[in-house]
Amino acid sequence: MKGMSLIVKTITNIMIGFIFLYGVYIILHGHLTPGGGFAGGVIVAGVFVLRYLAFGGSKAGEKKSSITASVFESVGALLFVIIALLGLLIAGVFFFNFLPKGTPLYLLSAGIIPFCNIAIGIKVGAGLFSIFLALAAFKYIMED
Amino acid sequence: MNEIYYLILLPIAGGLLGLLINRLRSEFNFLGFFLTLFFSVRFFIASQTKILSFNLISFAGINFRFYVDNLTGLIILFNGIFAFLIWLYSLKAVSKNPRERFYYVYIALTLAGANGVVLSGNLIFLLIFWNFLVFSLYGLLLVGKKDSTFAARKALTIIGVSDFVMLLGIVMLFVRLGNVDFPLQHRLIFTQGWYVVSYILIAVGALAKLGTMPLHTWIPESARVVPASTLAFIPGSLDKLLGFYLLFRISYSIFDISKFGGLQVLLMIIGAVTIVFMSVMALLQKEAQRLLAFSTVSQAGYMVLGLGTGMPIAIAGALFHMLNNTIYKSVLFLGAGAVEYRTKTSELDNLGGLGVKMPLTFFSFLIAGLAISGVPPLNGFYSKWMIYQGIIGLADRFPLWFVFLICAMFGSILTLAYNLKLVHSIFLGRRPDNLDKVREARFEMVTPSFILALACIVFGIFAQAVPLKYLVAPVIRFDVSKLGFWVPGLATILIIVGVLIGLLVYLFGTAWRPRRSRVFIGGEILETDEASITGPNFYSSLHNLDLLEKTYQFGEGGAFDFYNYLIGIAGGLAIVFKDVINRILTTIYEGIGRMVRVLGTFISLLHTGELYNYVGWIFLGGIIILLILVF
Amino acid sequence: MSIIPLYFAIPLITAFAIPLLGKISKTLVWIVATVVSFVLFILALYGIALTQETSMIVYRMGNWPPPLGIVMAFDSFSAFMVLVISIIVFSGCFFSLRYIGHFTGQWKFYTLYMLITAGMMGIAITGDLFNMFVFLEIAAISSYCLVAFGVDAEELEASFKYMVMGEIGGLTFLLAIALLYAKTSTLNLADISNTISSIGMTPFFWTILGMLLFAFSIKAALVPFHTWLPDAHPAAPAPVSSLLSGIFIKVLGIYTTARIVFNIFGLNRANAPVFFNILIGIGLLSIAWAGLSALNQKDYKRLLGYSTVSQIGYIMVGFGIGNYYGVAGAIFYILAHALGKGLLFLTSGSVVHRTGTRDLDKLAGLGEAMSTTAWSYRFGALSLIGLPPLVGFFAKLFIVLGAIKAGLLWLAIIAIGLSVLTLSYLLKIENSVFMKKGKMADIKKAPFSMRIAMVFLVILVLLTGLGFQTLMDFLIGPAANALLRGVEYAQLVFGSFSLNF
Amino acid sequence: MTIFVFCIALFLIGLYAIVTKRNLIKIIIGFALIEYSVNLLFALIGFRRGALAPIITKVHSAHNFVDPIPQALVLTAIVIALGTTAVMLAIALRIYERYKTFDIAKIKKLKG
Amino acid sequence: MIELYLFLIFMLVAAIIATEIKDLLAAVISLGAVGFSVAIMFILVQAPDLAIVQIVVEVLTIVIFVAVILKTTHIDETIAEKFSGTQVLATVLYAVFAILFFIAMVRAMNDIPPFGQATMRVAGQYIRLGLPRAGGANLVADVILDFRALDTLGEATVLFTSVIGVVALMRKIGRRQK
Amino acid sequence: MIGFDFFVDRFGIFLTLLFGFIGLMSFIYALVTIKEKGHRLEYYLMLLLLVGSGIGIALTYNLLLMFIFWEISTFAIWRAVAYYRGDQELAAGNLTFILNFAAATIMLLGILMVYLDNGTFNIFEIRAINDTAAIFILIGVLTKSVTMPLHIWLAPAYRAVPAAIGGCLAGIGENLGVIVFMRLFVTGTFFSPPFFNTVAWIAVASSIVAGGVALRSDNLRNLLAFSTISQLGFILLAFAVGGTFGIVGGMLYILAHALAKSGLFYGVGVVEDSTGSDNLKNLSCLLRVSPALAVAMAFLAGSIVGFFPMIGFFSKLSVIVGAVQQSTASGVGAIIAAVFTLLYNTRFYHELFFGDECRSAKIKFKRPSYTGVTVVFILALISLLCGIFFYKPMSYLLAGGV
Repeated sequence: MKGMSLIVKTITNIMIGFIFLYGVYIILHGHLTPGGGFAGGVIVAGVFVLRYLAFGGSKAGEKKSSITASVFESVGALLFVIIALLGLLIAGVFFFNFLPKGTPLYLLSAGIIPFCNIAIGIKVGAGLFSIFLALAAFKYIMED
Repeated sequence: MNEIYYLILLPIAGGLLGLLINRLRSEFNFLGFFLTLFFSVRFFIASQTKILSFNLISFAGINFRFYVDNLTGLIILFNGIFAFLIWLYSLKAVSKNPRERFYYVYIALTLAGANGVVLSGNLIFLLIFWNFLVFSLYGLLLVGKKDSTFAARKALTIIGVSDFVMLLGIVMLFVRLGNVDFPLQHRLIFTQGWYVVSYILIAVGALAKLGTMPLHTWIPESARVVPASTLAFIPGSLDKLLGFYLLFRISYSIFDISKFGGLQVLLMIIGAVTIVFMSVMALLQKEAQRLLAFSTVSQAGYMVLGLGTGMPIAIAGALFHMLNNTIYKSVLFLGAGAVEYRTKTSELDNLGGLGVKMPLTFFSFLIAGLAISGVPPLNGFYSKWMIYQGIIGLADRFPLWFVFLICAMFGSILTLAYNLKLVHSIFLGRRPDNLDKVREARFEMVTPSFILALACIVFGIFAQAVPLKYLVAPVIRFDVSKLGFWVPGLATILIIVGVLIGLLVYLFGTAWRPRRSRVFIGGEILETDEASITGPNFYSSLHNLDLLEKTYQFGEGGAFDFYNYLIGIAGGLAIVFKDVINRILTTIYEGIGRMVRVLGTFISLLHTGELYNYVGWIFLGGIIILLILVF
Repeated sequence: MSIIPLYFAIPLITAFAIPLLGKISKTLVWIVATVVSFVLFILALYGIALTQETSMIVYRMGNWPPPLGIVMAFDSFSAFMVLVISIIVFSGCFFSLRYIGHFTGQWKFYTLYMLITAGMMGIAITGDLFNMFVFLEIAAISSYCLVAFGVDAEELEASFKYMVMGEIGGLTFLLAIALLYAKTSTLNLADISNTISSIGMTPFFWTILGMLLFAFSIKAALVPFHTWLPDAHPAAPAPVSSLLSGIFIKVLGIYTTARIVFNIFGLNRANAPVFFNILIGIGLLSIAWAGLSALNQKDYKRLLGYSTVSQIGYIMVGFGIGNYYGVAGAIFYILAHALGKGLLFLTSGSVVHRTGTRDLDKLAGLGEAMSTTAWSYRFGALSLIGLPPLVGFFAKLFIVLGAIKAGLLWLAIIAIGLSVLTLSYLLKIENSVFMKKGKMADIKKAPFSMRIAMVFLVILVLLTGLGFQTLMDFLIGPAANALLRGVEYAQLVFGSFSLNF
Repeated sequence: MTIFVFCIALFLIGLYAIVTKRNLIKIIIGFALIEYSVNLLFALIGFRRGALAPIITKVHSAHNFVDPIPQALVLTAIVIALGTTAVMLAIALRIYERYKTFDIAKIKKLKG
Repeated sequence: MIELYLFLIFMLVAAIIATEIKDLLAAVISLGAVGFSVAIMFILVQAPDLAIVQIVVEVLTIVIFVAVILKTTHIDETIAEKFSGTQVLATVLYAVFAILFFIAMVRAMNDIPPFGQATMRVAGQYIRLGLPRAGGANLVADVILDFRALDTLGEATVLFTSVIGVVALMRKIGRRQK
Repeated sequence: MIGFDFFVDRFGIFLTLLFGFIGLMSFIYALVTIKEKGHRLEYYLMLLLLVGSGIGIALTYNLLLMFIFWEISTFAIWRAVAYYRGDQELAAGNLTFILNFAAATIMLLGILMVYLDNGTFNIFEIRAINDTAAIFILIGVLTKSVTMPLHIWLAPAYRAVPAAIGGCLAGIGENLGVIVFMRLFVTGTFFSPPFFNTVAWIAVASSIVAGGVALRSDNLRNLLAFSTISQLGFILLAFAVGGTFGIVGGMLYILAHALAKSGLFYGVGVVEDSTGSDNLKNLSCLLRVSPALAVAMAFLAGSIVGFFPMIGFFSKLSVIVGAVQQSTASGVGAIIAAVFTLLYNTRFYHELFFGDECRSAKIKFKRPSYTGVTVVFILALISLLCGIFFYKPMSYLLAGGV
């Protein structure tokens, strides 16, 4: 897929960082403000989508990014489950909020919730980008 | 009383050993038959003085027991004699048959079975041996010409069916009485319908054995194809003995038929009809063995008739007639067999003038023929005479008694007629050229018939002195003095004188110089051959009699053939069963199968593969759920 | 440490890890998946042992008491379902080694396979309505993808149709959850049960129940909601077909229905005869309709698909009878059908693997060439037909016993009479594939791993049949009692001792 | 209550699209509509007049919030909807490639 | 809350347009209109989390839709075709079902608490316990990541599933050639 | 519900010995006739299953266990019928399996009703069987022990089955139904005269009609099939009328029929092997092929008909005594059936071994296997010995206590 016009590319270049940052913010403040891992993750995915739409991609690049996305998705998901399992290991209860709750209304609060948000953010961002890549960019993802 | 076992086991042992060790067959057979005969005689003698019965085993309410009285002894004796004589005769007569090996076994088995039947003192025990005889009969009939199988099948079918009928009768009796030992202390009087039914059913078995109409047809059928000895043995002698025995047993040892007129009349009708029709049939036959077969059936009619009267004298006459019949019918069959043995044919058309060539055979044949025809003073006359007397004695009970008498006498006349025909055709008349080299039959074959022919004479002339006194009277206690005005001794002398006079007249008149004259028809000289009336055509003119003609045609066409009816009815039913009932059932099953398949196809067609169709179904389900649950 | 969450956590972790492992080695993925499913099997057995001691194990997620947090309510029925799931998953997984070798993208297959396992496990043990929906969607979406895994035209078509119908059901379920939440203001099943008993059997009650029945009937593929199944199940790779037909629809459709009807809505034949008669009616319709359709099939797996619909009808009839025998029979039938149909689909897999076709007209004479497969087929089919002493017979036996006991002799006659249909269509495969004389040149035996998987199920079919008394005592009976307890379920969830430590 | 009924209407429109439209994309759109309607219904159910969004800004503020549970559920539901839509689209895409059409009436190789 | 009704009516109209319009792109845009309306309504019913998620998801959905449509065709050529018999039947069945379902729903709606008066039996506990026990200020986050974290795990798994599924489905060939 | 629920009584021992012997004969016969390499083992397996299930049914007192054996035997029969795997064989196998299975399911219903009424599967503890249950069970019995309206599977099955197992089918498989009938209804405490009368009449009607069909059948195996149906009518009649004679007669009949029919089946198998035809219209004068076979077959056919030196006579006699004890009419019916038996057996035997074409002698044949003929001969001999020493088995059974 070829990229779009120069204007789009330029603006994308400028905006992309801000959007990414916003996504990260949404993820990190998920337990304090509206939004959370999922919304933030979608935004992060949006960054990549935007970048891809604006600049296009080579076949090799697509393959590489899809693999990367897949790895990140797995890692995110594993992270989430591992947090849950840590509860099981530490307190004997699955999904036990084993971390200290911290000060309410501050970033470092609510125990595992922020970490869960981060995991979900990674997972969703990578996953949705994978979907996008699969459906929109690749003609097909060649196997093996 | 080991002799009872010997009587049954010895023939079997002899026969089987002979079969297994072929080399020593004759020896074993001889031992078997002879020893049996020996024990039979001993047994007969013993039975004259005591009546005995004992249980073999008994379970489930059935006593497997032996019962021995005078009648038993008598029949055993005759069984033994005939078996021995027939075996003797067969040694040469059957020797060329490929299945000869089995023939002797069957003879032996038949003897054993017959002895068993007679010895058994319980109807069910009797039935066992009775059944056994079917098998041996079948085997015996198979030993014949190649198409004897059909006759065997026919015999098997008829006897088998009648056996089943008899079995039913016995079982009914057994179930009702709980005990079918005989003789019963109190003979059953036909007070209940069941008794009548079971009597008739058992009688069917006995009559089938005797070979009365309508169960006789296997006899003439097989007459064409089996050796004469077989005929002499089974339908000629043993069957008569056994059939009469059983009929006698049920009629007078278990039931008391003389107290029930209906059954008497039934038996008498059967007897009379058999006599007349079978005599007519015999009259019109053109083949010696077949003629004799009809004849033997016809004679059975006398026994049934005699038994049916219920008069002691007639019963004794019937018993006597049975003995006589076995004797002279054996002679006739054996004689016919001897002729066939030498001439290789038994068609009357091809025979003639053998009297010179085979004088001994001729003699015994003639004696037997006269005896069977009831010519005094031979034994046949005597027994028939007793039967007539019995019938006459019924006059006060049955208004139509004379009908039976007429039938019996008419039958007697016919008997004479066909015997003349037979004798003439075989031994007299013109001898075909190809028979010039015929010799007298072998010694083994002649001896039995000669002995029996002598017996005919003895039994006739010394009827009161020998057979009635020693054989019949112990069985049926009747008053010999009631025999009426017939004095056999005197009569014999008179008859002998008359015959001598007649012979003299004949000899001096025409015998040496036969009168020859030319025969003209329409001015043409006719050759002698064409003009002479051959034996078989003696009674050709009878064909022209309307009634007889029809009867004969019916008879030849199988109209009286029980077998044909049976096969026809069974076949018809089978068609109904197979092509209607079974077909309908099959169709129903197939229909169900087809319906299921059609339904499956239809439902399959509904699965169109269209998504909206399927979604529509889902909504249909939703509608149903909503309608039922919510509304 | 309680093992309850492990039932879904282990396959989930495996699923998440497989994309990473898949980059390393394909066989490794299979080994991991097989080991994991075997571990699940062991855990399931342990779970059975656990439920022998206490009738209900309540596991509180995050240590929140019900109805605040999500709880796992693990009773005998759940334990039973978990066991059956693990059996089928294990055999299918073992079978896949060579079978999936044909396909591209193997690690994706195993990922989806583990996900569907996790989803089913979750449904079977969860005590929360919405959680159930989520697990149901996990399982459902995995199944959609697995059905289309071969990405041939028919498979995609089947998958799409399946998805459309399945999602109609799923969304109806969601709508029902919404309404139920609006009314009861809770999502915990036990809590809903408590609340709903105060509502009484109003039209609202019946509407919700109707919607749930509608949704689950689609998932369970009961006639007339069944049309996706004969397309979808044959389209999937054989181990997946085995899984889908064997256990998937039962967890998604039957287990949920039973759980909700008996334990949550507290229905029984006495207080809701109409509803139970509907179950019976749908069941009978399924048996007959799908059975007749199956008679007309020319495709190995499609026939089996219709057969599944037909067999599910029996389970529904069993639940519809509603007394102890009926319910026990239905539960037994779940096991019997899982083993039997799982086995049959595995045989179809090995036949397809060796011959490359599923057309009954083209297949012939494999009875000698592939004797293990043929005998496996026979055992599976005979078990389904209900030939003693195989397990299917006893399942049917109890259903019929229940029907007679409930005074529904006509039902017993029809239900058992219709098993002749089962026999007829299963014989069709037996005849045309295994017994008919014909030339299929150079067919080799099924690969070793496939045979092991099939023999494993055959042994189970035999053992469960022969040991049916034991099964009834330790597995089926308690499970049936768990259902027949009715709303007592709620007290157990709230009041029972929880095994968290 | 009326507002709920509107949601149901949307639900039925979605169903309508599924059952009457023969284009795969339209069918997927129908699903999307149904999902919206259910999500919306959920959210509406949890609404309380005059209440605030369930986000605590001060530790000891008055707790007059709308119901947070439906929101949590809808969040999940939205994601699930996204997942199903993506899968459906992927299948539709592949079907188009195989059958060269989106017409469901022509996609019926499997029948009987 | 008249605006809710207005939006709902707008949504209905847009939904009908989305189903009936011939151009698929236009249909997707109409769908987007519905989706954004939903997002706005989420805001109106005090659900900012949902609104955010709905917006971003809607964007992504539409992007995916458009991507698919661009790869295939954007004309719905079936729209004008005649209904086949089975389709007519299905439609009729649908109509009956819809009417019955609608009536049933209307009756059911009478039974649930009216709009704006949620019962909040369990939710009240969440609000009370959320901050002290779970620690998150965003109660929705508390619910989805602590009280009902399993749902979220499930949700993530669903997404994971669909990702793997989509990737699996987009393989060019499904089977190796022998 | 179920356990190792077996007991041993005289009937059981009797049947066990019989089935074992029939199985042994089948095994010997199969050694030479079953030659398929591929699934030869399957034949032996099915033989074992058939014998085993027969013995199981004979020895168990648990109804459920009985049913299990019942179905195992159905399975074995199915495999055996479809053994040759031609289209016809498969169709026959299907029909056999489907019909038997359908009937068995209905029977199962009956069994379960009995269970629910009595709370036990133990046949000794069953106190009452209501009529519906009895009829249901009867349907299964009638199908397995092919009786007329439910007989449809037998003829195709006989045509399809290998002769080796056909003998077993006739000797074991079809007796199972009547054995169950005896165990459950006759020796139990259940008694309902109308029921038994109905069964008796069904048996008689079936026997007569099947006899008629056999008379018209040209195909040897068809003939054997309908002959079997006809004979099983007798056995069923025996058990239906009950009583000492009925039961002992039925058991004896099982013995007689098993020996004779399996012998005939092997005989027909030998004929087929040596001439390649099984149609009476193409066969005649086989006496020349094997006289020993002819003799043996004569004994066997005689046993079927019920002539004395064979055991068939006593079984038939006992059955008829039993029947007449109950009602004379059924006895008459049995006699009519016996007449049909006589007719078709004579026809079959004659057309096979003598026949019209004997003169032309145009038949082609290869020498029959000695083993096959020996097996037939042994069976005939056993029939004969049993008949001569009839009081041994009979008193053994009588002592079994009815």
